[in-house]
Amino acid sequence: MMRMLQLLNGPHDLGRGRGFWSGMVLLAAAFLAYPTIASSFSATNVAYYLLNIPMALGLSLLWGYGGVLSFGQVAFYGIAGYTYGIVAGNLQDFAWGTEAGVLAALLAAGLSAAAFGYFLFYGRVAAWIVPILTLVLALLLATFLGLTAGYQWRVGDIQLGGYNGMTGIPALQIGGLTFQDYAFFYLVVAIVAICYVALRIWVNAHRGQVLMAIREDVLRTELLGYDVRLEQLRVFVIASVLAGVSGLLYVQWGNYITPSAMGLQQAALPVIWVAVGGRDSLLAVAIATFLLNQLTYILSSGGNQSALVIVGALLVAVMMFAPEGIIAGLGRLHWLHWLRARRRAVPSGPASSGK
Amino acid sequence: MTDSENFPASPGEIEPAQPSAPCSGGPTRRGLIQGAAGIAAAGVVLARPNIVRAASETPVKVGFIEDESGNLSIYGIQKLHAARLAVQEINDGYTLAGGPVGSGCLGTMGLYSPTPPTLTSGPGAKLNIINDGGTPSEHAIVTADTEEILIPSGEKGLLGRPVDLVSSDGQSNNTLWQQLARRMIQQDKVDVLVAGFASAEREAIRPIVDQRKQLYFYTNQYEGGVADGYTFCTGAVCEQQVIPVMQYMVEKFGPKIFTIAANYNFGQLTAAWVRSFAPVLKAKVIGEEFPPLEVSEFSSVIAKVQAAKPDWVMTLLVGQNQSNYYPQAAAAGLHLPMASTVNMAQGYEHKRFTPPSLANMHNAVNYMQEIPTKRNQDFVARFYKMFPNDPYLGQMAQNTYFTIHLYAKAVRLIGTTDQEKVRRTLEAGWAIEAPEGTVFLEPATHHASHYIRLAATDEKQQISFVREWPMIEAWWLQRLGVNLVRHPEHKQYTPQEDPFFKMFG
Amino acid sequence: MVNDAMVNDAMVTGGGGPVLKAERLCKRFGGVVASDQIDFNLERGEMRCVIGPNGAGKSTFFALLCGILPPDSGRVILKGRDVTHLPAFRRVRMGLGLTFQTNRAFHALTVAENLETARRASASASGAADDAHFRAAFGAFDLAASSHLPARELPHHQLQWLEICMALRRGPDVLLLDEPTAGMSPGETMYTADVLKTLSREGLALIVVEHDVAFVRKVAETVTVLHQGSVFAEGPVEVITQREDVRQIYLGRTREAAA
Amino acid sequence: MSGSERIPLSRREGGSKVLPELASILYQFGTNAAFLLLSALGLIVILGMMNIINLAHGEFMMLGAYVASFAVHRGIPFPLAVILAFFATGAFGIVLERLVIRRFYGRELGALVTTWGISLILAQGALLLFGPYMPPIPIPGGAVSEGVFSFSVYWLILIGISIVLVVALTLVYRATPFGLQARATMQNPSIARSLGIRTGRVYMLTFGLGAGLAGLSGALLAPATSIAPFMGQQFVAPAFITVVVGGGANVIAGAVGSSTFLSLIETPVSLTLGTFYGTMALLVMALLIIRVLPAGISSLGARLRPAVAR
Repeated sequence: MMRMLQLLNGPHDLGRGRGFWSGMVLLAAAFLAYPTIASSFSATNVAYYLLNIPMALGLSLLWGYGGVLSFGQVAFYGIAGYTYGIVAGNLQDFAWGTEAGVLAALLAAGLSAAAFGYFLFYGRVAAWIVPILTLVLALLLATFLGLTAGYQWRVGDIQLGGYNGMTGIPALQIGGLTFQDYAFFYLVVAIVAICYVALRIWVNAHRGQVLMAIREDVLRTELLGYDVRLEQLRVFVIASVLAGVSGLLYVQWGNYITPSAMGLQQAALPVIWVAVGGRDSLLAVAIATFLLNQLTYILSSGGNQSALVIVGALLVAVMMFAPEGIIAGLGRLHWLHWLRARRRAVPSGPASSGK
Repeated sequence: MTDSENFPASPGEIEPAQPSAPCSGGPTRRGLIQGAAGIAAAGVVLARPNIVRAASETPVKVGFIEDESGNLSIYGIQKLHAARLAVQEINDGYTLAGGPVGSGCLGTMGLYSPTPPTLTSGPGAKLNIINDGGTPSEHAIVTADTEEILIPSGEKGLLGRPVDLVSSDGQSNNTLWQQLARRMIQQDKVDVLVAGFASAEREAIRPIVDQRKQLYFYTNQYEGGVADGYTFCTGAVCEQQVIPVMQYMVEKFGPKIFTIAANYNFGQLTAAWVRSFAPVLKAKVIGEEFPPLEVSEFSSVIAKVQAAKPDWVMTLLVGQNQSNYYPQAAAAGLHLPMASTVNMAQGYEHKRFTPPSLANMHNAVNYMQEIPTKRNQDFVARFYKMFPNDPYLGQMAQNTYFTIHLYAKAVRLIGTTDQEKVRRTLEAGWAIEAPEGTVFLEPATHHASHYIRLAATDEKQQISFVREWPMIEAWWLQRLGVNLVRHPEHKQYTPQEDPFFKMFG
Repeated sequence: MVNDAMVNDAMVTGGGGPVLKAERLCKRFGGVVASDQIDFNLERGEMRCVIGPNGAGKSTFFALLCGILPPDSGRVILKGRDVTHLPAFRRVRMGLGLTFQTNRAFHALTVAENLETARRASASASGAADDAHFRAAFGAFDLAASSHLPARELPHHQLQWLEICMALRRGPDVLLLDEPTAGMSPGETMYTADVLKTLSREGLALIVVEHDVAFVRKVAETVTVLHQGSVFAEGPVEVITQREDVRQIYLGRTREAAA
Repeated sequence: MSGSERIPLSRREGGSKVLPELASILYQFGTNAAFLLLSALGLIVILGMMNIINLAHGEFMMLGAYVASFAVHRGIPFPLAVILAFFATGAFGIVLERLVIRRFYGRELGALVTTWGISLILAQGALLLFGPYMPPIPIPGGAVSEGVFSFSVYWLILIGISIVLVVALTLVYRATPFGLQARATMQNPSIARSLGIRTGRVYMLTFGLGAGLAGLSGALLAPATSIAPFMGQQFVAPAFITVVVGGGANVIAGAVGSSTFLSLIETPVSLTLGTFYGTMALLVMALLIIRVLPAGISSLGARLRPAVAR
């Protein structure tokens, strides 16, 4: 337990120490208290800004910590969403039907990622081919699902629905509780918190170090005796299951999914959130995902057509001037003092005494 | 804000409004609706006399979502502008002629008849697939002959309140559509929602509409089949467009049909209509091609058409990429007669494409700005006075325009914006004098009958209307036994659920 | 896991003979022959230097031994087992340790984390005896004090030392070092040589690919000279460094490069 | 300029039925290959010479089409408009390279993400500036017929143009001083720099050439497509598939090979099973090639700088 807490407080993300974690607890409390002052509409909207965070965290793990860029995380988002729709839709009249849907969706996302990742990583393709191929996978899936308009495309009682998408996807039910409105909001907050804490422990634990070792130097890591292919496949599957979690939450939110959830523009968004936040900081990515989702919604619901231009410009500017990300950059500024103070406390010797 | 000078006579003082001329110029269905106008059918329709109240601060909110940017914006902006025009006219004190057609008949029928009532036939009538077209026959309706369709409503605004158009841009993004629909319903608390271009957008927001019991109008032409108690579809559907155009094409060019349809819901379903009704018209579909929406290079499709040697081609192509088919086919020397239900009336391809890409194209439309009637020319003039730089005024824009007027009429009649009551009022069955002609809203199916015209292009892509059907019902849902008044449901039927279509695969 | 178990068996059974052996290794890139029929034997506890002018094929040979490149023909035998078709990480797990010419410790990780990463590379744990090499080097290089610093903050020579320690962390039987003293001051170079010699005396087999003749003289007993992809000469260090033909290819090339 | 006249290719009445069928298949094969090649050309130059994966490639093609549409509707003849599109897009590419791209040499993934951002800006920006569509360009040339089939003269010309472009590119890189400098820079930038080659300038011109070629292709394909802000998207997938399958040490030969190969797959599948399966075959084939022929990919990958991770 203490070890877990130590890892949680580990160095491979922004923020450490008592002050930081008190802040995080306050933030969580603020989210928990939010529905008491907000309408169910606002809560649902905020839930939407939050529900993409697991996918973004997964991409941060994959790209920021592991050095493998994927443009196709939305493919696994979609796979999970569709699988849940099919399984939960067919079983919704049975006890544990929607839970079976959740399980099936996460399994589908994980297994498909494992199969696809096997080709990518065991084929040892060049680094730049991974994003292109994952993008092709997403577009292929979107195209395929777009063609399932016909009546023959049904699984049990559920119609895949082609471009119009799959409608009437049931909300998650546990016992007598249906996760809608406020209950759904709490579900999302809880899942986001769990994902963040778990991933923060993970990146500070041994596997996380190996991941960063691979990002720094694939060959060096391999020549320490690590099977880099396996490590990359593992993190790809984790990231894809996290994308699946977001996909699951998304279909609960809208009771609906279409192939465009895997389209070209949707595929761009996770990369933008992660890059703008700062890809090697989970916290920065989570904050950026929340803020950028909100920004996009505010811009576009105000009838502003330049949302895409603004988001695109933001991405280019970040890549040019702050490649480590805006929020991570700001965060590091703030923590710099603290770090320096800490370093002074460490006995400094070897640098000078080495001969 | 436009000036009101371009409108017919300004209404002097505001009088206590009558239910604006119920049935004035409305239809009379022989044997069914005679004199119905006078009968205030109880309970439902005229429960409260209409009273003009003191001007209230709170406006009547018309929620409106369309794609003003992204791929579909060439349609969305037309629709937005038409909605603005309608709201402007309502606020200036005007309304379209029309009223409840059968307060004593259809609405009541909907409530009490075991079988769905229709406008053309009473209970138990036979499936009447095609109106003969041309002149109104014994069985056709008597349409209004008035050309002055914009008449004073007796008040500025609606129930003494101004009408506000709350509009948002869906940006062709389904998730944003859902967010916006929720915002309109839960936060803005709109009194009515008018929204949706692509079927995917409609299907994205319909669950939200149903959950919140929101009165919702979908004004687009579409593949048909939506049977939803809270949704009214005022655009034309397959049976109103596909069969008339097929009938004309088979008579004029021959029985061998080649279908090229976009490989998605609309294309697949419409192609099923073509395939299934060809035998009824003694024709045959000799080839079908379903290019995906992403495809923009059509040489193999063109080669297949050439090899099959059809008499004419049914093109059900959708979107930017697929519109490339026309110039490519023309360049490849494929000059077969073409029929469609999607082109020209919405995306004004006949104006955008260089001739002769779209020469010899035929489409059964319920509206195009070229319709040469006086009532339409007046409408077009009003529209371009307000939006002088707009490129086209199309079918969906007209549907949006009369739909908002229709809603206002129903509210004025029932005297409240209470959505449940307005919905019940609309289920009385309404006629409205739209720019296209008289349109009937059918209670049982929540769909509209339309005045259908066959538009054909010449070598220079000029439009002429070569045949017309003054009233075609949306009869397919009736055939399936849908009666939303008695049995509200919330689904979309597909042709596969109809045994008739199953015969043709 | 199954593979690891098999590997362990191989380690047990593979006593006797040379610890690392290359047989007729060939590798060509397009028209260039980088390795030409190289035969090579390394005994347990031996310290071998591989020298040669630029372009002699030292790096290719190194890459063939550790499995970064697959050979066109020939075999690599590690502790009696044919590892020619095993990927690099499996050879490492069998007891091969190595460092690179350019420094490649993980700069974002701390010294402790670097070593931890190296230690936990696979489930097959190493014996306590092997751990002795690491502890000896770790002590000699005095890295304990900087455990909590990120590697990027270490001075250059300490980074080199850290890498050697990482390579030793899992207790390899053979250590391959590619120019371990590149960029070090003469004092640092000699200190490194001393430490390596100590390790060799304690039973570790070492191959050092080097340039620096002073360093080679100090550490090596046997020297292998590569030239144009093949073994040009091999023998005791005093003999080889005196041979005229060796000096010629070496110095000749050096003069060329300097020109 | 009118597409209505039909010139019979063969005067034989009721001649063999095989010849027109064959001509039709060849024509489709040619148009498919030309489409793939034109889509990929600019991308391939930039990727092959600079290791920059340009995701704004489709939008460069859109720019070319826009320039051509502007020009044609101001009375400039179409061939001149195409050349104008080449130079205008090329100039835009050079500006972009100076302002943005040059910061990303050696950071492939950074360039990938940045060019994606640029593509969003260009597409939506074009929508905001010029509205949802541009006036179309009429397809030049008429049609020739053979049996029941007739073929667009313009597409026949396009097939010819793509061959000419490939030959011209090869000549530029084999036989001009710029080509020599470019190849030297591509192989080893630091040595090239030490030999006095201004590698920055070479990169700038290469990016300009790639952008210009994209614009040229966009303008050439403009008459056959509708000219709209998001038109670039339709070229992205085919272009990247062509590039990924192409690979090989010689980028131009790779592109020619892969576009030929892919259209060999696509054409028969489209003809027998339908356009949908043609497109699917293209995508599946690309995935299979990548897995089954790791040599193709690795030879492509080996030329990239060893920075595997970033």
